[in-house]
Order: sequence, then structure tokens, then C-alpha cells
Amino acid sequence: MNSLPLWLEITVGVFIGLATLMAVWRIIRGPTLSDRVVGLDAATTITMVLLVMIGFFSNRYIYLDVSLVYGVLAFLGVVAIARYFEGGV
Amino acid sequence: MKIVGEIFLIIGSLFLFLSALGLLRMPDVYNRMQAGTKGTTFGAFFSILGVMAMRPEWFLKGLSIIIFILLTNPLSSHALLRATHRLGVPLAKKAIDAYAEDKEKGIVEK
Amino acid sequence: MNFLQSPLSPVVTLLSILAMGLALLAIYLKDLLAASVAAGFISLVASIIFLYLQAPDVAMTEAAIGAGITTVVFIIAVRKTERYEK
Amino acid sequence: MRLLLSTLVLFLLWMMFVASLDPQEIVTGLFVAFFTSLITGSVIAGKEPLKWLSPKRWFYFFLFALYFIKELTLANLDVAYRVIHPRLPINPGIVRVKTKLKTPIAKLVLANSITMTPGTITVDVHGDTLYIHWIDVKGKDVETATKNIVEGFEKYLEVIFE
Repeated sequence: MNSLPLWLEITVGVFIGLATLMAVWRIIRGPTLSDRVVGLDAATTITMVLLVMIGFFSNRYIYLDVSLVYGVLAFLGVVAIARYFEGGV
Repeated sequence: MKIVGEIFLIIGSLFLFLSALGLLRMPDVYNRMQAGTKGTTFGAFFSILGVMAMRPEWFLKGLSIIIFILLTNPLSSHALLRATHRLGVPLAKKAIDAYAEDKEKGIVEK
Repeated sequence: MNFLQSPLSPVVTLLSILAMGLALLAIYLKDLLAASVAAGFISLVASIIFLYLQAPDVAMTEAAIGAGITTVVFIIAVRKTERYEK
Repeated sequence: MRLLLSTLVLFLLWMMFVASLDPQEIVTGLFVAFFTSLITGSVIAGKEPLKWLSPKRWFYFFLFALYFIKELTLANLDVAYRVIHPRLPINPGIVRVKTKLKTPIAKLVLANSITMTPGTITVDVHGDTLYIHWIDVKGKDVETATKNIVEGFEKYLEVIFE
């Protein structure tokens, strides 16, 4: 199969890894709870991309399903926290 | 096709990185949400487009992931911002806030 | 490639250290909702580790339970009791 | 009519998820789509199912998708410029805008599109007023904000959903 050159794998990996670390920093530091949830929301999308990338590098089609299921359920979690703020649940 | 996919992958991961940088640098929740939502959506869009360009047989599943991200990402940010404003988190500087004015007048319920 | 996918590869080690740090954060935070957000992130990292070690079914279950059900159950529990730890 | 339409939509969605032409999958998909649309058919197809068939609406939907992708790209270049700039050139605030759209689904699509355009994000929708957080406020009054933010999308969405 067609595989990527090594420098490109390293570049993509470093960019996505740094992005995840910065989202984690926002979760650790965030002054209010909303900041932490914003960090979690961004980290969810970054992780969906990361799961697709792992599926691409190891050439397995089934890995895309994990990404889709993860996106659906994390969206549910964020909406549940927003409902808590408004007094619902 | 392969070159196009590689370029898309680089663009997508670069925008993911930039949006996370915005998450780090912006002064308050609302501006962080601007960077977080837009940048991650665009970055995910281009990264998955790049993967689809290099693996054409994954087209349909990648398309469903892209449509899903485009639909749900604005929705969750919208719900979160509305709830945050209802909690009373203030804006950054001396910014105008028409939403709070209308809450004071009673046009929108608190 | 073989080395990179063994359980002792540097990627898995780094992700495990990240998960441990977030678990410590979830213990020491006084705001219980923030602690449940950190716990949600732990399940995210665990899902990446499982997928990296070539177990997609375990990763899918972890994503479903850790991200969806656990967060909602924690929020309902916090709603029934109180938000801040003494 | 409504039942047939929502069955078709759900079946296409199912085929997109499984992405194979195995007869087993197709039969299962038809059954699941039919029984789901028995329960939720009126929600998916809406009150006037004939709207789905007009080619003019689909053509405008295509134009809207192109415009949306262009705005999304501009938005991200804008965010990238503001993030990289050392002094963070922002001037944030929440403004009101008015919309002419009536149906709830059109307002939903408008709010989601505004979230993706340069420097704006929707905070709340209340009647025909949208409250929008703007990262670089150019004018406080309703007319300027409406002209800058809403009008580009409105002319497509009016044809598609109204």
C-alpha cells in the first residue's frame, strides 16, 4: 500500500500531539468550569482526527467506526454538562 | 492524488495546532470558544479529506464523519456559551453586551 | 513498527503518564464537576491507547461507557448531592 | 408519502454507515428504516414533504455549500491571524441581529452557519433576534451587524427552507 514519508508522519504527529497537550493545559488551568469544558470539547475533535490517523497508518477500516462512536457520545456528555448549568438534567 | 492528500494532511494538522494555541492565548471563555470551535472543525475537515484522498475506498465513512462534525460542533458550542452566559461569567474587557441588557429589561428570561 | 506497537513503546508510555496526571488532578480538585470532566478525558486517553494496541472493540466500549454514560451518571449524582467537596 | 420519504432518507443514511452492498445489509437496512420511520416519520419529513423534491432548492443548497466552505476558510485564516499576532488584535462584544427567516429548521441552519463565519458565534436565539458574540465589533446598532453577518446566508436559506 501507499505509505507516507517519515518526515510527514512526524510532522503530523507533533502538531496533533502539541494540540492535545495545549487542550490538556486548558483543562488543568481553566479558571472557571466552562474553560475546562471548552478544552474537553476541543480535545474531543482533535482525538477524533487522531483515531482516524491511527486507522490510516495501520490500514484498518474498522477504526473509523470507533471515531464515529466516540464523537456521538462525547457530544452527549458536553450537552449534558450544558444542561446542568441551565438547571436541567 | 497522493500529493494532494499529503498537503491536506499538513494543512489540517496545522489548523488543529493553531486552534489549540488560540485556546491557550485568548483572554476569556467566549473568545476561547471562537478559536476552539472554528479551528478544530476546519482542521478535522481537511485532515479527514486528506485521508479520503489517499484511501478512496473509505469515502463514505469519512464523509459521514465530516457531516457529523459539521453538524454537532457548532451545536455543542452554542449550548455551552448560552449556559455560560446564564451562569454570569463576564466578558473580557469593557465590551458591549446587548444580551445582558435585554436580560435586565426582561425581554429574554434569565 | 513492531517496537512502536508493543505495550512498552514510548507513545503508550507517554499516554499512560498523561492519564495518570489527569487521574491525580481528578482526585485533588475540589469542584466535583471539574473532576468529572477530567475523568472524561482519562477515558479518551484510554481509548487511544487501546486503539494503538490494536483492540478496536475494547476501544469502542471504552468510548461508549467512559465518554457517554459515566459523564451523565456523574452529573446526575452531583445534581442529587452537592457540587463542592468540603 | 411522508412515510416513503423518511424511509428513503433513513435507508440512505444506513447505507452510508455500513458502506457495503451485501444483500444481508440491504434487507436489514430496509427493515430498520421502515420501522423507525413508522415512529419518527413526521419529524424527519416535516409538514410539507413535497419540498424535498424541488430541484431549485437542491441547486441553491449546492450554492450554499460552496459559499459555506469559502466562509469557513476565510474564518480560519482570520482566527489564525489573530492567534499568531503578538498583541492579540481583538475587540469583543455581544450584538443583536434580526433575521427574516420563520421556520425553526432554517433558524437552526442559520445559527450554525453564523458560528462558522469569520469572528462570530451564536449565543442565543429568541424569536427573530439572534444574539451574537463578535470578536471584532464594527458597529453597535442592529442594522450594521445584520448587514455584516446575516445577509450573505439569508438569501440562500430563504429559497431552501421557506
